[in-house]
Amino acid sequence: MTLTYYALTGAVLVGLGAYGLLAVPHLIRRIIAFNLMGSGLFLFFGAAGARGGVPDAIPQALIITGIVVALSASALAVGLVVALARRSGKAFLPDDYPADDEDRAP
Amino acid sequence: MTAALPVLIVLTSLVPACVTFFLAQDSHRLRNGLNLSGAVLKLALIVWMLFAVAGGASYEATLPLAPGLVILLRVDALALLFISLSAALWFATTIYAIAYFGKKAELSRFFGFFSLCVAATTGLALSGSLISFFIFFELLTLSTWPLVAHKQDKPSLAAARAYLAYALPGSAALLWAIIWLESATGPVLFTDPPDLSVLEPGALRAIFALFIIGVGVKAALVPLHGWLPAAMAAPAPVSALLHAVAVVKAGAFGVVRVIYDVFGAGNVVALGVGWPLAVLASVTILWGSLRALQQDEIKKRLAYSTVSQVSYIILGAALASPLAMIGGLVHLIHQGLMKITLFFCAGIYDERAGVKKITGLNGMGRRLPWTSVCFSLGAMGMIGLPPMAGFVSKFYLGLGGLQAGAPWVLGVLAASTLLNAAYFLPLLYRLWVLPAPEDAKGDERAPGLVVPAVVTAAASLGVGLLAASPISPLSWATLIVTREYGP
Amino acid sequence: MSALVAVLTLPLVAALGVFVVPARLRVPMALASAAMITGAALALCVTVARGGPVMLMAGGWAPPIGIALRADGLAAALIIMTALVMGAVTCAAWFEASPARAGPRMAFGFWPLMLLLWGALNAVYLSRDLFNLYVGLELISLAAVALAALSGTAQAFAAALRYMIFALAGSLLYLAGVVLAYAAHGTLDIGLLTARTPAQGDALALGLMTAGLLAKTALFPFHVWLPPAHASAPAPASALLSALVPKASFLILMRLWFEAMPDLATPAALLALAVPGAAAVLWGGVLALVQKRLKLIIAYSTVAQLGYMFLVFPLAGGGGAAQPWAAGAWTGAVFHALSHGLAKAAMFLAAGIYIAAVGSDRLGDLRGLARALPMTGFAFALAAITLMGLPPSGGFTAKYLLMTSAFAAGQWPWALLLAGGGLLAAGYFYRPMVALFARDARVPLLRSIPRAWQSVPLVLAVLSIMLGLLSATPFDLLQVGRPPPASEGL
Amino acid sequence: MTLALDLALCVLILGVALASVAGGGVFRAVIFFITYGLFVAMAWARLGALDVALAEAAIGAGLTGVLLLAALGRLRRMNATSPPHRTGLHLPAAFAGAALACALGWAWFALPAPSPPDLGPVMPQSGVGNRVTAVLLNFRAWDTLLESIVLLAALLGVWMLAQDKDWTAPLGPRYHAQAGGVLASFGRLLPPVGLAFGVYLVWAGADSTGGAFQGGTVLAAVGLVALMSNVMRPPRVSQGVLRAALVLGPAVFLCAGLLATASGGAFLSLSPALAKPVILTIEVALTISIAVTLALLVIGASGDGEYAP
Repeated sequence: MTLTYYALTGAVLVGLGAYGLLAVPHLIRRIIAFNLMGSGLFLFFGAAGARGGVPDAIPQALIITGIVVALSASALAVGLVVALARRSGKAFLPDDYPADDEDRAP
Repeated sequence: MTAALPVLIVLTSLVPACVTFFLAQDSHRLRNGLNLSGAVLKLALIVWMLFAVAGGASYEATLPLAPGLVILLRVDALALLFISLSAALWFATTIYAIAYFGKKAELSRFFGFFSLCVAATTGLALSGSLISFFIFFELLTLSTWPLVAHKQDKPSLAAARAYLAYALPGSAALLWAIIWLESATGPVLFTDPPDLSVLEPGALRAIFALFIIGVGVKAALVPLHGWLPAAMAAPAPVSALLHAVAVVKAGAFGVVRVIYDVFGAGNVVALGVGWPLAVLASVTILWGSLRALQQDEIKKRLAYSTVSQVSYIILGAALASPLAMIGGLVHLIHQGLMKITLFFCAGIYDERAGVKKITGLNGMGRRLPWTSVCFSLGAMGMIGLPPMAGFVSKFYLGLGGLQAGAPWVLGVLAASTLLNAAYFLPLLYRLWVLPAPEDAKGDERAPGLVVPAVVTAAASLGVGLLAASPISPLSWATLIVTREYGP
Repeated sequence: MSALVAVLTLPLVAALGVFVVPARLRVPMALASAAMITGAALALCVTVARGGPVMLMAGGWAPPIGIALRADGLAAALIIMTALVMGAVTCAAWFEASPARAGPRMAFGFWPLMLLLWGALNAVYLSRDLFNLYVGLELISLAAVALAALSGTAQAFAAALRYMIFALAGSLLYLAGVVLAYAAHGTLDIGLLTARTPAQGDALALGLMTAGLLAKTALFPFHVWLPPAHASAPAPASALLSALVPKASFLILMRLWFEAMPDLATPAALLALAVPGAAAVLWGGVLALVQKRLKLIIAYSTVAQLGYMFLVFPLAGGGGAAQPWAAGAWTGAVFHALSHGLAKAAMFLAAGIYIAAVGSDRLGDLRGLARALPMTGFAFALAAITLMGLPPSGGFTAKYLLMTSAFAAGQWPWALLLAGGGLLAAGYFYRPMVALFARDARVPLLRSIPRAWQSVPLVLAVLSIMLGLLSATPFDLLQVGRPPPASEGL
Repeated sequence: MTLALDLALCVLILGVALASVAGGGVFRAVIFFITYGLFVAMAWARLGALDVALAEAAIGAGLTGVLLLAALGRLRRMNATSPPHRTGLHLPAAFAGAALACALGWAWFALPAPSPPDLGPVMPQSGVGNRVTAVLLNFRAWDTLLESIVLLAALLGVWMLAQDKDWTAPLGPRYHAQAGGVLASFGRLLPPVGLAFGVYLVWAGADSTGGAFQGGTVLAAVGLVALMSNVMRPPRVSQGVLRAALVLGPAVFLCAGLLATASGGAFLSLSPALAKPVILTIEVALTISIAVTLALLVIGASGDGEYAP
């Protein structure tokens, strides 16, 4: 029963994170949402790995790897948000890419 | 050797093409030498092969790409007929083009694509399977485009765009037809007609229609002919190439292949698709002539004349009777010789006398006598005056029509002859009868331009006069029909 | 040292190397390692072609405890294509990412990013472990996002962020499927999953993994991130992003649907994969028609061209896998991936030369450039021929194989799509060609372009044509270790 | 009783998660997220996964939280505008999220009985006693090697976001700690303690809870405090030693793997006799690289300090 709680919590976190990643405009919040989605998924995975009585070590190792990968991705994303804000003064994505802007190509 | 020879014949133009692209613009001698020696070598190889094939030899080379996708080069009599024409005319056109362009810019590009075009045509003629025919057909499309656009002015670019706009959907239709057919019958080899009974007659008719659309674009079959008159914006050697050496000929040749080597004449008759094609060809013949009548630019008039004349070949193939087929095949050669003469002359009038419109031809006969004689010979051939080459073709076509039980063909031929006369005779009248205007100028001091015209004019006269001799195109066409399609 | 280990580790070793060494050694080291990796890739291809698939158990542990790596014909073909593209990009970047031209930042960072991407791609091509594939995909995504942001403009940052959001969402969806697969079957190995006892949640797992990978492959309607990201990156980076990166996630899709869980490939599911592909061909083509910048045209063309690859699913998957035409469709789709990779990289590198020459890639500014830079114009034209699927090119071989299979399978609408897509491609590449070959006033070049640089895209474009002329060898290579259900045919 | 505790923990987790996605204010969202990380670490402890709990607390909550806070600080200093309006994606996004949650929930109940691979028989050959460490550094070492390179790729990506003019500047913002202030004293006190704790985590990881990633994170935190309190100068990209420290871990890892190949074994294989010393060597090298990488990831690209007060 305990495992089910955590698994379902994980499932809800994944849904919540997915919603945030898609719909929240502020980019820092989107990064938070991505982390929620990831850690919810890991929680689900951990609960599934603990079903056999003895916790399965492989999911745990994979989750640690996953946490580090998520941190790497978050760090790059945060860096991009700061860089975008420095260049454009905005902490959100302009709605549409100007397909034919006046800027010369790089 | 039997495998190497067809490849070698393609390489005689492919290698000069590839090398020419990388030559500097001002290395004229190297470029000209390369192209001319390629053309001579090709002619020599073909003559050798003519004798060998007449003696019963056969040549074959294959390059497998993927299952079902095999480039197969094979020499048969029909292929030889076509490549002899294109090789001979390539030689003449190369001499003409060297003189025509002189030392203008972008010649490496021009001659590169020009030779590539001929290589594609040669490959197409030698193709022994449908898919290799298609591959060379596309290569021809692509290598022709830069030639049409060569001048890079507005009309040329528009013409080039029109050319692609017609040719690419045509190719798509052709590929569609090929794959549809081959998915049911397996790869189609021209030596070994496929078993069509695996497909419904309805599907077969649709496939036939797609084939005709595909090759009909190049053959300028009405209503797919729009690109050809527009392409007269290109320089005269390109027109020669389009109208006589390669492009429309490739289309007509394709129709012949499709009818005789893919479907088989019997199936075409049985499916009832022969006579609609014959009617379409007849409509094209008449429509082209009527439109030619309305043009006052020389090259445009000639272009519409091509639309009309090429359909003689298609008419001959579509009627599917032996005599009609002889007429059609021999017209492949005859029309090529006559039309290239006319375009050479039109180019000379333009280059040497600055004349583009037919009104400018007044009194030209005395100022440019050699050119005007050649032009007149070509025009009379087109009209079909005996004993010119055009007469021979029309004679066989008429007989073939009767043989196929389609006497209305005689009417079409008669009407077309009248129309031909109506749009060519006024030109001859202007050349020889009307007086020249006061300020007329122009000369013929350009042997590189005039000699090729004289040679092709003489040839078009010769093939008519000597039609009965054993080495004439007529004899060869008869050989093809009796050997490969005869009962 | 076996070729497989070399292909796997050399790019990573080289990436660490160029990261550490002083500036003057960086480019020589990158060039030397590119040559060595290409040699190793070639050796691997020869080994696979001669002796069949090569297996490696990383750490000596067999699945389900360890990770298996396997080089079959498909992996070998993608590895050699990647090596060719990377080699060309290395040569182009030698000119384009030089400190004098691109500044010290790019001269430092481009090389390790490129090599990391190379290593990650090879790792993904070879891996048989679903979680290991996830780590590899993340490495690809991070390197690719960094490459997309490299030019440092606000547009590039915005485009890279949008790319990143799709990539992250895609990774997590994929990972969710992996989690479900492991939870149900206790293994992550593709080979062991083939022999699993089917479970209720398998369809969901496969669906989640597929959805994630589609977002990463930029299949319509997940394509919106691709054109801005590919168009705003520096040209050598665009070449990598467009030619190589989507192929990695597509390869995993093929592994999942043909190898791990072929039993779940119902006709409806396969159709659901191909229909967005068809929409991508049409929509990407239409949008490419209206762009005014060369790089955007090329990028939208990528959206369209990626769509063709998905025709493999209805033509070679599921119950149809045992049919005679499946082999043709399967090989045709991979051929398309290969020839698109070569041709698209050639195009972006050509675009990079134009931008270096005139400082812009707007079609209006490119008029008449073919005269000043004829080799580049020729390369662009050859690459366009491949992408239009005209003979004799790799693109044509792919199109022929796919069309033949479509007819043989009685699914002729796909053949119609292939024909129509080719015409659209002709349409959208016609405009840049006309601009390049226009006879306008001579454009003054900002800088002269060395002939060696000009020849780089030409070599790639010629390779994409040669792939069609010499397609028998790659065709045979691709048959090595092809998934069993599909090998009944031909 | 324990059931109620678990239920309460789950409710708390969901509550702070919801608050961090939908609550007001981005700063508060980050604080909620850090809290969330701590709760989740507790959940991991409840699930018996202590290694994961430690990793989640150190990396998931701690380091990610610091990263986000630092980013918010920079955004505030450059007066970046927040989004003017809400995007129109809410309904479809909510639908997609709900569908995803329901699908996973359903999948949980549809899972067949677990069939994990049995690590028992192979553990003696792994060279370490902690199963998680055995999986990370021996059975699935290829994953971990790639992962250490992922970290490097992220740092490289962050560095490349600098503007060209700032490229040679020191990395990250300038910190001005008051001499004799709390931070400065903290900065002198913490490093020795933290260093000891970090080294212990790595050492212990072989046989009980801990490991290179957890230890590296602690060391990174130490480094960050030292930077903020001006005990250490911010480094520059051009420093060769710094770059060497960054690649040390992956390089040692790769060398070990290639040496195994050269001596006739499989790539990355370890003979049982040598497994423990080799794993420890790799772990030490990885810890150094991870610590430096994580600290540098938080401080950001060069020139990020130009807006610092």
